[in-house]
Amino acid sequence: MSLDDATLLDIHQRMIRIRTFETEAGRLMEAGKIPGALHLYVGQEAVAAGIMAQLSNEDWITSTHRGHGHLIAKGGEYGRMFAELFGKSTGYCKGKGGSMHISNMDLGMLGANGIVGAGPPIAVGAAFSIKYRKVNNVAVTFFGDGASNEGSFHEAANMATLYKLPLLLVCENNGYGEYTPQANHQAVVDVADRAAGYGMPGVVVDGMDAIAVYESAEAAIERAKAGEGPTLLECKTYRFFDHVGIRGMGLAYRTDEELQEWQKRDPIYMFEEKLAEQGVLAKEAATKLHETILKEVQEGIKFAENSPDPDPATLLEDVYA
Amino acid sequence: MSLDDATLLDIHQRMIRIRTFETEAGRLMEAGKIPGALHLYVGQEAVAAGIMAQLSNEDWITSTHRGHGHLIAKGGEYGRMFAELFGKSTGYCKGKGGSMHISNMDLGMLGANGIVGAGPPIAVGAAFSIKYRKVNNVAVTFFGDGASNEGSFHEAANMATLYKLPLLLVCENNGYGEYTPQANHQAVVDVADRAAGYGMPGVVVDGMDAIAVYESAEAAIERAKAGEGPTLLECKTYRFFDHVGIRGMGLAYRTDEELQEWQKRDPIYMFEEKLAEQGVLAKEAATKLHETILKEVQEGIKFAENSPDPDPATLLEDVYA
Amino acid sequence: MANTEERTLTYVAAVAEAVEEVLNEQETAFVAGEDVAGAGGVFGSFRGILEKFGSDRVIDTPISEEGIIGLGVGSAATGLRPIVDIMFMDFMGECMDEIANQMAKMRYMFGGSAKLPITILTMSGAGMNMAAQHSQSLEVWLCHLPGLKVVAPSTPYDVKGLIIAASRDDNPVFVVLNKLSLRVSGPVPEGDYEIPIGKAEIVRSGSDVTVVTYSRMVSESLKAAEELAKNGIEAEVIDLRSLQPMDSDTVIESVSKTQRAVVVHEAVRFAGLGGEIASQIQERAFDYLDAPVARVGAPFSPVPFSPVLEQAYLPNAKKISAEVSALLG
Amino acid sequence: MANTEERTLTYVAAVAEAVEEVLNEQETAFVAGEDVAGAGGVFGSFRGILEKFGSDRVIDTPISEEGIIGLGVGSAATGLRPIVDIMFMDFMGECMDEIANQMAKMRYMFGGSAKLPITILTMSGAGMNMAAQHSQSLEVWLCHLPGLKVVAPSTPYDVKGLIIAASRDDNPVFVVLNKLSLRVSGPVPEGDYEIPIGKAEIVRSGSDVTVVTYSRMVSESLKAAEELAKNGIEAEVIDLRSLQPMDSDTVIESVSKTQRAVVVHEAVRFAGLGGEIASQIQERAFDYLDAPVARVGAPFSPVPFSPVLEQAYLPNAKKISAEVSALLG
Ligand SMILES: Cc1ncc(C[n+]2csc(CCOP(=O)(O)OP(=O)(O)O)c2C)c(N)n1
Ligand SMILES: Cc1ncc(C[n+]2csc(CCOP(=O)(O)OP(=O)(O)O)c2C)c(N)n1
Ligand SMILES: [Mg+2]
Ligand SMILES: [Mg+2]
Repeated sequence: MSLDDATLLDIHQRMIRIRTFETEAGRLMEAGKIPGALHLYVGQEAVAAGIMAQLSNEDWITSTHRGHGHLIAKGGEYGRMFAELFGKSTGYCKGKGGSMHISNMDLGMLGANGIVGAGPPIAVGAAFSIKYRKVNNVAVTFFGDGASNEGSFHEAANMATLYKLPLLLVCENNGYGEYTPQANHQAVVDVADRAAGYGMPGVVVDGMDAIAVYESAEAAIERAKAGEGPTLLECKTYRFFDHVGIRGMGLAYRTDEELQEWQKRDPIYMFEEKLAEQGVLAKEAATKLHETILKEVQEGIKFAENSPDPDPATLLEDVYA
Repeated sequence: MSLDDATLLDIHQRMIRIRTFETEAGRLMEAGKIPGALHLYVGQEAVAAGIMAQLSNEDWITSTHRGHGHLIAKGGEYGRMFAELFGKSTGYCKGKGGSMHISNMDLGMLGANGIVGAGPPIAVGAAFSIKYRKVNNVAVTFFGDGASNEGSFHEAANMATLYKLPLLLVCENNGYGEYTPQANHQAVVDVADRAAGYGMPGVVVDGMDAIAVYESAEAAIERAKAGEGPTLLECKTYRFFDHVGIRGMGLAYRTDEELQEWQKRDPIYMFEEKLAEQGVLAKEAATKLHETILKEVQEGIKFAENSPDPDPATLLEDVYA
Repeated sequence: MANTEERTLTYVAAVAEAVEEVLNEQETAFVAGEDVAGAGGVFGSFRGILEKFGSDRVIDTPISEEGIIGLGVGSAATGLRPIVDIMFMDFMGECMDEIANQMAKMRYMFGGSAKLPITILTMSGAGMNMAAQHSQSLEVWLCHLPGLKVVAPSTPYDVKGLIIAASRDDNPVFVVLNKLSLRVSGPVPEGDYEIPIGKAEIVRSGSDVTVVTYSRMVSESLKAAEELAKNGIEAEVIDLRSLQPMDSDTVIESVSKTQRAVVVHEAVRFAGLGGEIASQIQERAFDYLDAPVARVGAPFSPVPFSPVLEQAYLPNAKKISAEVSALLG
Repeated sequence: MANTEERTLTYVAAVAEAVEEVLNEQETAFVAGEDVAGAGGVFGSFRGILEKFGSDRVIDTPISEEGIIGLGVGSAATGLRPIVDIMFMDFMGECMDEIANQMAKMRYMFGGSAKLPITILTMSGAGMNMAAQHSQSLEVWLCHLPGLKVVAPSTPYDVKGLIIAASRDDNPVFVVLNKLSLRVSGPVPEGDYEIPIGKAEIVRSGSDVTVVTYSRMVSESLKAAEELAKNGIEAEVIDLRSLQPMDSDTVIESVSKTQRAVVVHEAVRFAGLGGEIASQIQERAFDYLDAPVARVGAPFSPVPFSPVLEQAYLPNAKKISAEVSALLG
């Protein structure tokens, strides 16, 4: 652990914020309080936290249908996020976007996205913009193993290397696209193997280990800012909940044993073990932190619950600038 | 040269047929006798000939905007082909397709295609069909270096390996996509480098050497028929004429020196040198063959010229079965 | 189960039953799409199909819509009869080239030598808080493309009959399903039957106004008609069923009788299929019309997420009856 | 060169001049597309632009339409003002997701927080024997999508003014150009001027019938009007210029006067934009109409290659005047 304590604590906190927010959101959805589809990020926290700990609001990210985790890690406020999930007027998108389109331009978050694979080409645009404006920033595009089979990923990867754009292509390989295991959607095991075909480095990293994620991202960001072009970073991870919601449709597409094996490598648990070991944060302090954050999250829920629905008269607003 | 004489002569003849047809077609286009756009194959003959010499009418191919060469190599008749280029009713497509859609289902030729990259997904379907029907055939999809940047290539390559389809993905890398040199459209030099990312072999072959093409295709076909899946075969080649027509738009996007360097490696010239060397075909006999074929091609032109235009009343036919 | 007349199925179960019929009937038919095999479809449209027909004929694909349509086009052109699934109609944007430039045109471009018996299933419509990218009704994109056929069933009965008809057609046929209708039940005979593609159905007779509609808006229109009847207005409701080819004759005949027409669809009103229908009505029944042909459709905005906004957005019985009343008023 | 009134340019040169104006005016504007830089565009639309503005601002892209639109969306959302080129409108099938689900909806889905000042240039139309995949007029796909604006200039003057207006608009604007018009010349003032998006123009006054059209069909309609005038029929011809938003008021006003209307476009008639226009006319001017609103458009087939068939396929002055005559007859 070469990272300083402040960074470690920062990463830790981002992970807990996600975990707590998502668990509460899942609970609310199953209680019928959140309309529509909700794709939860629990299990994958190390990826968002490890990377976002290094980004500023001027670094742009594109996200996926599983986007709350990214937004929280990028600084999203619980209240406005829950309000969006509830479809309230105080939500980040005034209730017009919901879970699948939650976004915040001020935080450099170019939206969750309901279309698998739609993010990478947009991130290419953001990275191009950074290069064009000659600012010292990066763009990061998150996408899943399933998304790596969309043509859009391919086009974006090629353009990013061609123009040597300051971009990180982060594949969160959680082993499934919806209910289809990776082996049934692609013949390769490592999505990172695709990097060579575009002329960029492909790195496989343990996506349950926030420090490993942090360090590989750090190198990729350095490379990007040095004008050497993009990196494909594949984070091997797992989602602890179902594709949609917590329990989802109850399909038997993966085994309990598999889930349990991965849960043993819970990114937060492992991280806290290390923090305690290294004397950075005692177990009790960690527990305390979980409680504090849970309270904040619950405040957020209250804010959202007490917020008004959008006025139907606003339906046709925001279509055009 | 381990190929038997009959095969060598067969390949040779296919190349001359293409060269002669295309040169005449180009001439006719520049004389204003062929409407629309015409993308000529001259320079790349070794690829079509080396591969098609091994295919039967039950092996399916998809082609590109540069499609006449593929159709001739697959057995297309000059007369019906010229008739199609002229838009005559006797053309392979009754004049409805023209150069960019020339096709013949009986010969297993699923069409030239005006959309760059549209062929590979269709070829996946043809290969799937072969596998489904449990017949001992293959599908071959031809596409350019430029096309290898379309998302459709990516999706097709992934699906082909996933289902272990009997497919050859043949990239005819002629160094340019229209007027854009390869270095300005992708950061890799070998498109074959993309194969590993799908889990299939990627082979680079001298696309000016018909025997080299033949032999790599032979191995790939064997593999495909054995149920081991697709191969990405990259043939390094060059087009001797412009992107459209012979002289084209006269843009200075490549140098005369470059063209001349490649012309020194003219696939037909090189092949004939070898044939003579090995005593398979004397130079005079080759010259004779060129003349015979030119006569046949000219017959074809006459047939096309004397063919009637389509009856305007047929406009709305063939939209539906 | 003997009395087939009375058996009911849900809309989604009718999809699965139709697919089963087709796979039983046609050896060359297979199903491919995202999560259609292992999961039986995310809407349950293919539940049990993998178990019955095995993984050679029921195929999970990668998330590669262009590849999926290409699989359909290439396998159909070479002798198979694919049923491919594009989970949400909104995802057509990913594969419009293979749809518009390959599937729709191949036969014509090839001078009639290729045959493309492809059935494409896809899910349209809003009302489930799925927001802007999972709620669209984009059928006009397809209807504008010569070479395609497009049907849009409103009931479980029509779902089964139209899917069977589509699968027997030698052309590409899009079966545009509706996700808010999935749990709706209705009578569905066992065994096979076809609903002819290109035939509309008069689902309610009336003398005062003709409501021309399709898909889920049929039930909303019928509800509106019941409301209107209370005020003495008798609406004739026509379910187009098939959008391309379109049975304009049935529509014109009805309007010639009622002398008034309202066209209703869930799709965005501007540049939607309603424009085509309304235009045809006034072209062919101008002298019968007592009032302009009215159109009900979604307003000019993406589909909002918020339930409150989505309800304000959606066409419904109330808006339809208001439009009819205004027309007659 | 002082007398700007009389200077003429071709349609395609007007594109290049407009792009030059925009790049001069806006530091954040850049151009990207296939062969736009080195080759100056395959139609010559960008001739000389690379030389004037350099390779940082004029960018050749790979053949990756989804990537190109993504480049536009992502760079626009983060502060640039991209001009992207989709060589042929037919290729939109490759990038309809980024167009329909991202570009058109991002602002709305984000609750108004994103701004997408993107200008998209693309080439439509048949008549050059380019066959089914290089000749389409698919503007209705775009016009049906809330969040986009769509313009379709008919003259060099409009080309320049509309591209400049598009580039100053903070929304995505599609400039649908026409390839058969490329060599047509017309007066084009030097310097910058805007043609307001959303304003139609009456290009010929007349009292007997209103012809509503856009793009290349404006000149065909004017030709038809001259023919008709010989028979004493005075047609008013309206060039919509902007398809979304559409200036229906100008159309309605004219039809209220002429009491007859024919809508003309090159796109396939069925489910084309003409249906929207005709529907609006009869909705808003029903009481003025002496006859049904007629529509002229392409028949229901892909665009054929053969010159003979393509001529039979294309709407033209003769078909327009025949339609008008039939209407008045
Ligand atoms: C273009 C498109 N196709 C299909 C879907 C339906 N869909 C939503 S999420 C998903 C799986 C995505 O898998 P992956 O990229 O691995 O992300 P994960 O859900 O595992 O995080 C699918 C198929 C979609 N939203 N968009
Ligand atoms: C989807 C699509 N985009 C762009 C074009 C225009 N276009 C026609 S040929 C061509 C270049 C193709 O390059 P490559 O694949 O290398 O084939 P080559 O012409 O070199 O044989 C382009 C860009 C097209 N026809 N289709
Ligand atoms: Mg996944
Ligand atoms: Mg090339």
